[in-house]
Amino acid sequence: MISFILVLIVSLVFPGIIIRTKSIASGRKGPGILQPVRDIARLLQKGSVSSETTTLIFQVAPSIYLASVLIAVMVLPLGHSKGLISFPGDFILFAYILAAGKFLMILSAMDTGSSFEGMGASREALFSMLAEPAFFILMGSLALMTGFTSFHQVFMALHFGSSISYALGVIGMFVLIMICMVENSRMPVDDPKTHLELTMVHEVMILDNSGFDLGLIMQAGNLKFAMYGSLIANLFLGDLPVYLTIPLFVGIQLLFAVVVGVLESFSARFRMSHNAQFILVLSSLSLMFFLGVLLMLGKFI
Amino acid sequence: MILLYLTGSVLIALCMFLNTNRRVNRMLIAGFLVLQWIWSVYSLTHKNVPEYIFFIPDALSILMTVTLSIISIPALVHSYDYIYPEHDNPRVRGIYFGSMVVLIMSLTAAYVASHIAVTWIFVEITTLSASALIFHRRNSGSIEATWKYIFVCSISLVFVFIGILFLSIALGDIRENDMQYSILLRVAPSLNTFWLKLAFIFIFIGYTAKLGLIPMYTAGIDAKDKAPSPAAALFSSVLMNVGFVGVFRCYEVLAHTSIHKWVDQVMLTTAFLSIFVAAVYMLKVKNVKRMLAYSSIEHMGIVILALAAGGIGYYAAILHLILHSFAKSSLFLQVGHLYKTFRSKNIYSIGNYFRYNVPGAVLILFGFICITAMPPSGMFISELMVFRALIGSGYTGILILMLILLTLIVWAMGKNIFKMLFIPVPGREDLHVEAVSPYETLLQYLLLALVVYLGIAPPAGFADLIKESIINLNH
Amino acid sequence: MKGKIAVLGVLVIAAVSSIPAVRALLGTDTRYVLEGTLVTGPIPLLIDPLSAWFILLINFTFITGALYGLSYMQPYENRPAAVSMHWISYVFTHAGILTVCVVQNSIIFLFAWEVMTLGTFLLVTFDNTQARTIKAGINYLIQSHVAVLLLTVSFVWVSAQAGSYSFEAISRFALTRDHAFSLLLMLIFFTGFGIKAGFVPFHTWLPLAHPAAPSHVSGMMSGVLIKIGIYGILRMILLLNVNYLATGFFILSISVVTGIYGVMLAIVQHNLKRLLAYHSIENIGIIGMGIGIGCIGMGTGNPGLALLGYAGALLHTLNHSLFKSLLFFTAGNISKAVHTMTIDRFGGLIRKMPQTAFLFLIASMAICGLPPFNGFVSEFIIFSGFFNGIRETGFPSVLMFVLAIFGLSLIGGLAILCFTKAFGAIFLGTQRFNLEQRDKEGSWQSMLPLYAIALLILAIGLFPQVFIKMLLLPVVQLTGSLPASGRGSMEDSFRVISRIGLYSLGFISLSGLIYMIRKKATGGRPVVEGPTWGCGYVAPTARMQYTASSFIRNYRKLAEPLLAIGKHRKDVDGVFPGRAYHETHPGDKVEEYLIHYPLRKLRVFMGRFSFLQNGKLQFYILYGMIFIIVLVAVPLMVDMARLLAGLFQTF
Amino acid sequence: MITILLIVFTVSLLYFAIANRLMTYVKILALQGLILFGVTFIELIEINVVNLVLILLETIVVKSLAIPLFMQYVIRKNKITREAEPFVPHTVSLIIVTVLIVSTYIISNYIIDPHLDKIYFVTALSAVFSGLYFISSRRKVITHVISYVIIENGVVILSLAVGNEMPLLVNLGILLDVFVSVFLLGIFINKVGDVTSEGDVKQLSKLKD
Repeated sequence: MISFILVLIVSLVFPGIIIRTKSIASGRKGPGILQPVRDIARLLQKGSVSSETTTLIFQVAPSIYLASVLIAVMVLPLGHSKGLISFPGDFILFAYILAAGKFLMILSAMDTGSSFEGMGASREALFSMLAEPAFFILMGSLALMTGFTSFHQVFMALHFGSSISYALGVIGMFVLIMICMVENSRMPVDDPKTHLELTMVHEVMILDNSGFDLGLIMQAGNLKFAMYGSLIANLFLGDLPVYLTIPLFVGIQLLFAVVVGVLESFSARFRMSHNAQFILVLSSLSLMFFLGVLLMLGKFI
Repeated sequence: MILLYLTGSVLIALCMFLNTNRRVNRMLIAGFLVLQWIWSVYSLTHKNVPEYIFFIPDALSILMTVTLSIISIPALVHSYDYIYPEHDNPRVRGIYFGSMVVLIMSLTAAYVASHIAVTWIFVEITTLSASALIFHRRNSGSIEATWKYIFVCSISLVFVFIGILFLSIALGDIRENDMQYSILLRVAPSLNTFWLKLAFIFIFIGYTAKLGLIPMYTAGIDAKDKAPSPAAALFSSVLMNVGFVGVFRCYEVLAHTSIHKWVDQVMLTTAFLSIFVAAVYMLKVKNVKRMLAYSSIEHMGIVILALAAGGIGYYAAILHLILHSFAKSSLFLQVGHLYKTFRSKNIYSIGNYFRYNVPGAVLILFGFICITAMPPSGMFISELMVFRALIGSGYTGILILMLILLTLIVWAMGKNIFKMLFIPVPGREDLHVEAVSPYETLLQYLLLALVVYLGIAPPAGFADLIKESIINLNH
Repeated sequence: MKGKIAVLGVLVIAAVSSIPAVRALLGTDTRYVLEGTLVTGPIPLLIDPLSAWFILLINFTFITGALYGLSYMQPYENRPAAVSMHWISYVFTHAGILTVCVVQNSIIFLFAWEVMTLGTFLLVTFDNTQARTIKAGINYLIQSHVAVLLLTVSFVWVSAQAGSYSFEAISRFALTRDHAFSLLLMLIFFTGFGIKAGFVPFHTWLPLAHPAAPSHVSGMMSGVLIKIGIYGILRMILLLNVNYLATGFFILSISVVTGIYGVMLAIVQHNLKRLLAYHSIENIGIIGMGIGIGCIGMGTGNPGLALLGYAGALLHTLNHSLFKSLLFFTAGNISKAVHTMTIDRFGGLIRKMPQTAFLFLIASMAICGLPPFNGFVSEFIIFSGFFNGIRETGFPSVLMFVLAIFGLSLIGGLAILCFTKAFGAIFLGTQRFNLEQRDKEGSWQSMLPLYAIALLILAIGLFPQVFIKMLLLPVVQLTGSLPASGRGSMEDSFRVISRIGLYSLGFISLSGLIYMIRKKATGGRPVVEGPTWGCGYVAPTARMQYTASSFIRNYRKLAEPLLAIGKHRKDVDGVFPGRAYHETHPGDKVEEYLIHYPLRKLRVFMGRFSFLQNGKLQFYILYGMIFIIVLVAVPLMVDMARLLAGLFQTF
Repeated sequence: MITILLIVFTVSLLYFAIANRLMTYVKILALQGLILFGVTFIELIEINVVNLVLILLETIVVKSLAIPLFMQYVIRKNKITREAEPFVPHTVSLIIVTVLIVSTYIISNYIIDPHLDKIYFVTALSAVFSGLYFISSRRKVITHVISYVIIENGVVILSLAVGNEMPLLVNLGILLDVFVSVFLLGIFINKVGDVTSEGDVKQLSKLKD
């Protein structure tokens, strides 16, 4: 419950912080922290332009997308307090719900019959497809490490004791961050700033959405950011008391946002054709994580 | 009784040669069928009662005779449907039916004969009468086929005779100079194996001409191709059985001697090679009748394989033999219709038979299922027993190779059959033929039904007869 | 008319068989022994929960298939003979499949099996004046024949050892003989049934047979026929209850390969039905994973694992039979409307046939395993099986499991890619070629069974607990030889599953809510209709939109080394370029190397011997002479060799 | 005496191998018939009249008169060229036939059998095998028939080698069969001559796969 509300709140400031960081990094006086939220609010009040080729799918997809993200957020725990949805294997639901939303977004992009959006859709489908094994193997190895299969229990039982476990923590965090970047199609994979349709992934998918729908989609994107942020946070919170967790959580989220901003302003985007390899690297990294866990538990016979 | 039967049928044959009237001819046919059945029933009732010195209707001969009598009905009946709507020349017809009768008669006698030389004589007579049937169409192709058939068969029968002579040399050692099978069975263990081996080699190779195995199967293919379909139906079923009877009786004798193992190995090799050759040509031939002929080679290979494998294989061999006779003859009879429809035996010029003659096409479909031993064909049961025998006697390697070959054969046969049944021939879509009445296919359906019935639910009497006919081998 | 009679027959058979099946699922098995004949021996019939489960799903698919077939076969009334044969074999196939599920005597089992095979063969070759169809049909027939031979050999082996054709003989075999033998037997059985089920590398008949067959037949085949293979494997595992661990590892690994390979090839297909066929292979892989987990659970004596595995496998069997038949039926609607199956030629069909599009969407989300549909439930069970396995088993199997997790998640992602491609290219966007449209949408009679299936799909997705309850007995039967301690873990894992349905419901209602809000909010606002934003280009044509092939181009580049994709291309060149094109022909490497290549070699080898029947009499005689001489000479040679050996020994 | 006759018989086989005119073949047949008569007459001198008559019929009438004359008639009627035209050169066939004879001799060494004098055995088997060899090495149909008769002669000698003779009836049947088959073959050569210009086996190889 707490986590849900917190994520909702954080999601409002998250993009603002990123943009702020970037502007500072590039020596500009950027917009206010809440500017993105204002944009979304404005969008929500606007009318919309829609293409003749589109059909009902184009209309419903954004709502379902947002719903899927919200459900996914509900799964997340925070320290002692479970998420709204918590049961053994809930992260499977987490992944598949997100996939369902993405499925419809891809279809809505195809619905416009535009070559650019098709391009974006195909990239989105391929990349997220490649990212999924990484996530599952990561969760599998966490399950192996802790002996539980729900976010809440896993994170509760997570202890970092030995030196190897710190290494594991770093790897896990890296994988999670990168998955987050892929899912939100941010920096190393895709750059929202470049307004060249041929090189974009997510932005080009939603070229034709406007007004309320666009607002929904953007808010969903922000939520996703915060969601992955909270995953990373949970990785470190463990079973601290609540009065510690909440500030820690917020802190980590903000730190994450800053990190993303820094990353975006000081690194360059991959060539589109290299993305696939990069994402596959994540899977192998998570395999490393798994082997590390085996080593840690001494399960090698 | 047997003398009555022989003389009677010879007389009927003579009348057929002489007579030119169509109705009389039909009556003669009916009369002969009655005679044939009387004899079968009589032999069934007087089992193992010696007829004079040279004949004993034992279990095997009874099985074979009844099979023959069953198949001869559609063969003779269909002879009218296929050949005599076109050129109905009384003389040719007389010769045809006359030699048909002589063929059936001599087959019966050869089954029943209890003296190795008497069997030989009647087998030789089958060669002569069969060649008359092959020659029926009197064109260059049939002449060639006839020529080859007579020549190869005569040579092979000379082999058989040489074999018999060696056997009697072997008998010469002990003062026993009558070559009844019963006596041979009794004295066999004490005979000189050198002569026995020689004898077996010659007899076996001689009979392969009738049985349709390598090395002498060659002429039989041409014969089945060129003979009219009803005759071909007999050739590919009961005429092969006579070869089997010859081999089987000899095998019975040798099974009691010290060279039993050697005999098994020889037969195993031959049978396997025959299946291989059949597969080779199955992949090659484009002529329906020749394709069926090669499939007969394959099945005879399986039969002899079963015999060599022993155990339950003995039972399987005879069962498979009988079922194959029914299935194959029914297919050949249907090929007669096919030929009537398309005026060709070449697969390329036959197509979409399903459109012109539905019952016939369905029959070919079922015939294909039966002959390739897919369930519910009864031959599936017999092949199952063969597998079991092969596994039981430790010939697993042979079994695997055989399965591969059988699969190839099914594939090749299936391609051709379904091409003929379904895919229309370009340029011949508008083919106008007189519709074949479904009744003409009825008898063939009955034969196939027999295959299924005898395979799945054999009546006790039938099974007992088979068991009794292999009684000498289980020792 | 004939169709109606056939439907009646199917209904009667279904009714007769369903009653005992339901009773079995409620806990009372039906046993009956026919006395049989000399050959077969007694024929025990048995309807236990396992066969009951399969009987029910078979009946459902057959009924829907028949109802859909009624309208599908309308255009062919001008071929009465073919149509009647089609319906006759449809009914026979139904009877045969049910018999296979019921009978416990190997000979009758093989008979029923073959009746089923031949029936389906006739169904597949309905459009039998096409050489292509016949070719596919024969391919199917021969591969099934190989399967039958393998089954026959293994049954014969059993009967030769244990002396009976009844199924108990198999378990007796397993008990009395060495375990290595029963493992070998299991492998032979698996190969035989695997050909039917379409496990890689025995899958090659599927992608040929399905496009050739009429749509309701392909729906039926891919819905239930290949499941019979699964049934056989489960039955054999049940009978040969030894060395589970080895079997489990084998099945799990081959299933992972099957799943990945199937979906990898599915993506690059151009023919819709071929694509669906390859997806059947993929789903067989998923089912196989479930079975593998189950076996490993049995082997390691871990009831919870076994239960999850078997439950997932069985449930996915049902699910796949539902959404796959629905997909094929909708494909049938499409092919009836526009007479092609080439995905790249469609486009914008959703306007012409909205109902079909809607049903196809549901089915494709289900097959991707997305909530709130049934595919998600079974994949969830299998996934949790994997995670339990990782938690609770030792080192080697852990690696196996993590590979399986990798495979299954990859499969899920690729499936999404594949079906976004299919749905997007077929139904969305604008029409690429103006194909002549016969009828917009099928009559309500033809749509009715489709809606029924869709309803069931959604029902399983939302209320899984009901079906899980039905699954209880079969799973308990499969894990019968384990201590009942694991039942508890089963209970709570099933409680979890019932909650999944709840959350899916929540998902639906939440998105509904948001959509409502959207409607309210944007109610009064202006909505400007305009052309799709062409990024500045003002004259976009239908030909410009992303095609299916271009949609998967990036993937193809990745996967090319693993697949055999033939390409023909002509690039744009010169100042006034001519017509440029680029074609890809997805091939199947396994088929090439496992079937075509050896077959070619074999034929060449056998061709060498075709000089024998050369028509020359001299040769015919020579064969005999050579044969005699060999037979006479060989023993003499042996004797001489002995003689010489003797001589040498004397010196 | 018998030995001499049999040796002559064997030599006739060698002569057959190198002869190159059909008429010579026919003459050889007649000669072999006479030899057979001699052998049988000496061998079976003490047997009853009926059997003797039978043997006479079989050897003199059929083998040394009827068949050769008939062959001659066939050759004339079909205007078959007089040369034998074998596939293989005479020297080779001579060598092969010799080898055959020698090998049969070697085989006969393996026999330990008091009731059989091996000279019969050797002659008979060498006749049979060289007959087979002639069939497969000659081109003309007529030569096939002639070689077939040679094989038959070998068989007769073998049946003499068998100490105990067949029952009368059987013997009769055998005789009948040989007779019929040979004449049937002859008739067929005429038929072949009708359809094909020349009694040559080349035209007779259409039926093949």
